[in-house]
Amino acid sequence: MELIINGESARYDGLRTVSDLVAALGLEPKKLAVELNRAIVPKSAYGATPLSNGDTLEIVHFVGGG
Amino acid sequence: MELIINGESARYDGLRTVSDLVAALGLEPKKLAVELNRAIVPKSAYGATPLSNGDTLEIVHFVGGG
Amino acid sequence: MELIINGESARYDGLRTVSDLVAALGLEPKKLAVELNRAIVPKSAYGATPLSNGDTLEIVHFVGGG
Amino acid sequence: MELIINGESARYDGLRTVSDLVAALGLEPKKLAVELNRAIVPKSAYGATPLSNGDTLEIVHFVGGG
Amino acid sequence: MSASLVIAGREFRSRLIIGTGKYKTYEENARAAEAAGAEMVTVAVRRVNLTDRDKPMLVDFLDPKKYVYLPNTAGCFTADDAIRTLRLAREAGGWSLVKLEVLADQKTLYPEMEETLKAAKLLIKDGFEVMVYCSDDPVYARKLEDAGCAAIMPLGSLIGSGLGILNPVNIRLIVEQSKVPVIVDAGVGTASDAAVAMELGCDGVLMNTAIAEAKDPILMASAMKHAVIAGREAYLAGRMAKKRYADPSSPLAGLI
Amino acid sequence: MSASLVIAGREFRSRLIIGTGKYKTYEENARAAEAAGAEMVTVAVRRVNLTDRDKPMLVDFLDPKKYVYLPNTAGCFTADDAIRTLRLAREAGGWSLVKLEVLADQKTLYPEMEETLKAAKLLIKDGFEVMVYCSDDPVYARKLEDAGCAAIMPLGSLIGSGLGILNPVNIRLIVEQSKVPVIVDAGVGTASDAAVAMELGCDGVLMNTAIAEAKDPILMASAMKHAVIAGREAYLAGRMAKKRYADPSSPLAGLI
Amino acid sequence: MSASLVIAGREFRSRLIIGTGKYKTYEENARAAEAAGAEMVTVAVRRVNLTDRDKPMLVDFLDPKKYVYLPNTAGCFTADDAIRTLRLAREAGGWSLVKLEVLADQKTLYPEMEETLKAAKLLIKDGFEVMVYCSDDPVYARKLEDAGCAAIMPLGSLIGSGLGILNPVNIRLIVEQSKVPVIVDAGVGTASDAAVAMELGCDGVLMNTAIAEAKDPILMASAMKHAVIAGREAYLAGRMAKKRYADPSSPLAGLI
Amino acid sequence: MSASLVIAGREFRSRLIIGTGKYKTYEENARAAEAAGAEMVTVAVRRVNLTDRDKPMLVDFLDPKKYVYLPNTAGCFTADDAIRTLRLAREAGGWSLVKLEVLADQKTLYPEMEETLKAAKLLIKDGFEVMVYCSDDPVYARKLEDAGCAAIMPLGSLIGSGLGILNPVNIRLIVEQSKVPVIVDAGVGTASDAAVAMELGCDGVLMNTAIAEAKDPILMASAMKHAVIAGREAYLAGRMAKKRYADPSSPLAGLI
Repeated sequence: MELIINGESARYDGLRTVSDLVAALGLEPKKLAVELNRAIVPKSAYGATPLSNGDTLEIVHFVGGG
Repeated sequence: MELIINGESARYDGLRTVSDLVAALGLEPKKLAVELNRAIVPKSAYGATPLSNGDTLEIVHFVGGG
Repeated sequence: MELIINGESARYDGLRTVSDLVAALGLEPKKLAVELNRAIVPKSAYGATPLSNGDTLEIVHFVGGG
Repeated sequence: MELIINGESARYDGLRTVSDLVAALGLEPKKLAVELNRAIVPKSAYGATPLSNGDTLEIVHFVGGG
Repeated sequence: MSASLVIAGREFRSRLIIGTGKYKTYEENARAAEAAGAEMVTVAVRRVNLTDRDKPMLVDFLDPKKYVYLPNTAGCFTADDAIRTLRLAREAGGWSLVKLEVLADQKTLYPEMEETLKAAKLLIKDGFEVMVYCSDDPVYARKLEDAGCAAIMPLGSLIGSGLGILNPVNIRLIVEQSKVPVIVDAGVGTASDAAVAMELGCDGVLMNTAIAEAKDPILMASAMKHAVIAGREAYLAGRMAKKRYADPSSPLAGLI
Repeated sequence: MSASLVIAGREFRSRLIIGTGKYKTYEENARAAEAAGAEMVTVAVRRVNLTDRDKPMLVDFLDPKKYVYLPNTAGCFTADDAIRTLRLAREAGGWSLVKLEVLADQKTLYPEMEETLKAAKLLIKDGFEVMVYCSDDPVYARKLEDAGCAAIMPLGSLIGSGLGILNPVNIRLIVEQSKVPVIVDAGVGTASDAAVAMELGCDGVLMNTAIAEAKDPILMASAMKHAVIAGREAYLAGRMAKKRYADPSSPLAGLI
Repeated sequence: MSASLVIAGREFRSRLIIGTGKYKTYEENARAAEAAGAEMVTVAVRRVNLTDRDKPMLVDFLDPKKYVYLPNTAGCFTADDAIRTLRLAREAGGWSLVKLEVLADQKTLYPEMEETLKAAKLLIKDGFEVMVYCSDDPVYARKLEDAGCAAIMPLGSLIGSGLGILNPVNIRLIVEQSKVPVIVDAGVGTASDAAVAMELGCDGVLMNTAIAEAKDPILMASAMKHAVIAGREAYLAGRMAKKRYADPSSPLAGLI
Repeated sequence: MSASLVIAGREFRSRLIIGTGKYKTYEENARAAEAAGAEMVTVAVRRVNLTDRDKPMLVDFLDPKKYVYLPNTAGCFTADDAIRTLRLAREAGGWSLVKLEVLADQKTLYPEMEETLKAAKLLIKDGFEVMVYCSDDPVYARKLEDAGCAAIMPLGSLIGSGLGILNPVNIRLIVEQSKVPVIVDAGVGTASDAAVAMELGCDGVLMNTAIAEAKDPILMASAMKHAVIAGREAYLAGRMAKKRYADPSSPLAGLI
């Protein structure tokens, strides 16, 4: 399936939910925030939030800044 | 007839128009601006602008200011 | 005997030395400095320094100052 | 004759006085000041002031300065 | 010398605009305007005094044919009041070049920028040429220029405070970005303050209290005339670089 | 307007004295002096160049009949050098009004006050009228005046630094105590600096680099002329008081 | 000593908030935070780097349990971007105390006050506790406080400029009128700047570049800790009056 | 952290020296010294009061074993008076580290530099270790150091004026040239002034009025302790460069 994550488009297969994606990317959920098609996905809902072809996601975290 | 001019209410008799009023007050029209019931009265229209009982007028001019 | 101490002239009787004077004035020698006729008298020499009529003394100590 | 003028030593022949020197150098007397062996020579005395071998002279004028 | 100042198509040789408030008499005011070499003066719009008709009149001392009258909205705390005041001013004077100021409170007389921008847009739509008193916020200055204001007039410091140009960096930023004239309005206390404003590249200075409350207003008016010219010429001339140590002015060569 | 400046019995309408160093050409220098309205210029005393006789001469561009030449001792680091230099200057020029400066070191060109006072006393005894470059130490300024100096000339900041008037309090103290003219010498960088010096009550300003090293020296010279007048008039006019809050310039009465 | 700083019900002993940008490493950043005695640090919200997963993580150096993370919206030029960023921040961090900044342009990073106020209102409605970066316009500061902001954070000068507190009068006016904490954000360049901000009565100071770009950031962080305490205590202690002349500290009586 | 301050071989951890004049009571004075973390205090030498023997004594509140007493010559207007006073001080206290000040007049208390240098030379010949109050003239500062003074103590501004560091350039020049400690003496009015002095590279600050005349002297003493540390550390840390425009603290990369 085609996903646009943080502005980069790529194929991701065998993923059903945001949980699957976060796991596949090897990310630590509790330090993240995920936006799916402009709507924030609460951490509690990762497992229940399906992904479909063409979805656009933003996955962000905290970095140093002034 | 009762007129409220510059916040002061008073009786003015034998006046039909703004021209009459300006003349009665002994004012020099070309240095003034007149507002009748919140609408500006052009100098050219003083003669054609009737006054009626209870009208509110503002008559202003330029003074020193910063 | 007449002595001028710190600008004030007064009679002091039965005094032979600076030691006698310091004692008579009830002062604590180790916190003082004494000048006799414009010459400093070392603490060690108080006992050996005679006073004579008309001597001028300055007796100073430390006070608060900027 | 050997003269040291403005720090430079050179031979000058057929000169008897400061006047001769100033003329020989093609200088305009009234814009100058001349010092001979550390003593100022008044303009009026140029003609009467002989030069001798080894004399040291300073010849100065006004230049731009702050 | 520096070219003339152009505001809304009008050309001025003088870069000093003065107010007409706080003078002991209109006569002193007129002499100060003369000494300042001013070509434009700000004026207020107020009710005609119907009880005492013999009060001296501004126009009898400062001839509107000689001085461009710039009606202001001093005392207005809302866009509506300011617009109403300027419409009356236009009717009274017959011209559309005005000074807009919408103030936030009596204590600071600081500009209320939201209302000021709102009023500026409405006045410009209504055909006014708006010279606008504003804060030294360069972003708002840009909005006012984009809205079509004829001149941007940031405060140097609070009206009547005489504290000078408190934030030269913001004034400099406004000057760098503006295509219309930038005129420091309010805050100048003495001549060097006016020179500093002009050295930052401002196109002019507007002041009232600094002249009117000087011990000798006429002489201070002349001082300000010279200060504005001095600052303008220094800006155009391009100042020397600052140095950490000394640099001799006389040649080192040729010392005896 | 402000009365004229009197130094050692000589009267000057201009309160701006300029140097004649660092200009690209004597011709530019002359045009700057003209634009500055200067009546007095400082000059240095240097050896005649015997090898190249065709070098342009200062006197051919700045006529000593038009400008009072003020010989200085720039480059002198001892009282003896300064005195020797000024004796030559007197012989060359034929007048006794001079500017004394005895410097401490090449890096700061700061005045060497002990040597300066010593030289001043000897020169005055020898009949010179001494305008003296000095630090802003008010005590030494008093000593120099007591010694009979014709003018006290404290630095605003280091020669050629353009840092302006660093210590206005000391300059003010010197002005308050002095009976002879006080002229800020050195440190002025732009027009407002000169205005500030005059607003402190100084009788004049002496500058060189601020004009000579401006991008346009002629225009800066004019700026300085106006700045000195502006500052002088502002000082005489008496500035308004500073306020912590605002103070309206337009009447509160008669608002619609 | 001075009581603690309370922001949105949270209590802080330290009045110094530091940024976490521009450090050579997160490790240096952590040591600076330690030396500064900071209890709150600003952080940015950025995309996870999916290609390089081994990059050091902020949270591994500055423990969110030890330091209150204050997510900011640096880089946002519209209210919408800022709101979207802070909603993500709330989801990532799980808390609602945030620093709002909506900037006008890349060159000045000056706050866009209209958008800032708009964003503040929406965020507060959405349950955020908003510490707001703003201009030193006291009128807008009042609007932001009226809108319910938890802290008013005016700039001292442009972000990263190190020019200090350019307009102490406006900062003073904001302090005098505010009931919520006033924290100078941006502009501090060295320790005395921070002391000046606190002496004006500010409740705290937020800085990043002054520490991160010092030659020795750790030592500068300690300097800033002391400067903020010094300025706070001086404000509370009430400074001596300034005098035009001298006033001896030692008694005149009893001189020999 | 910054190493300790060494004066004439004595080592001090504190860089803040305080005076003991103008306090309401010696008891308040002692608490201020405690809060300031001072290790050295200046004291005056005055006649013992022979009529009223029950007056409180300085030594009973500030233990000379705990605080190094630095006898000063406040009130002396000639070298002779100062020398006579310090000889008495040495006899009274038994130590030779002293603070020399020879003043010019009661109104400004400005240092009389000629007399000061003369007295310094005589005192050093007589075995004293002289910390010398002086003007900010870098040339005289050099002479005093060459004469063997143990510390150079230029004024920031007039004694008791609280006007701060009026001429940072001269203080900087003195710091750059001195091998002995440079301690700003007089002029500090509030904490940021002390920080500024230290940021210029001074080795310490001496003050009296700024603490004694604060509304809360004890709290101000603590403020000054922190300010001196802050300024010292900032000087050692090396401040960021000033910039004309903004410079973001958060990364531009990774924005959503």
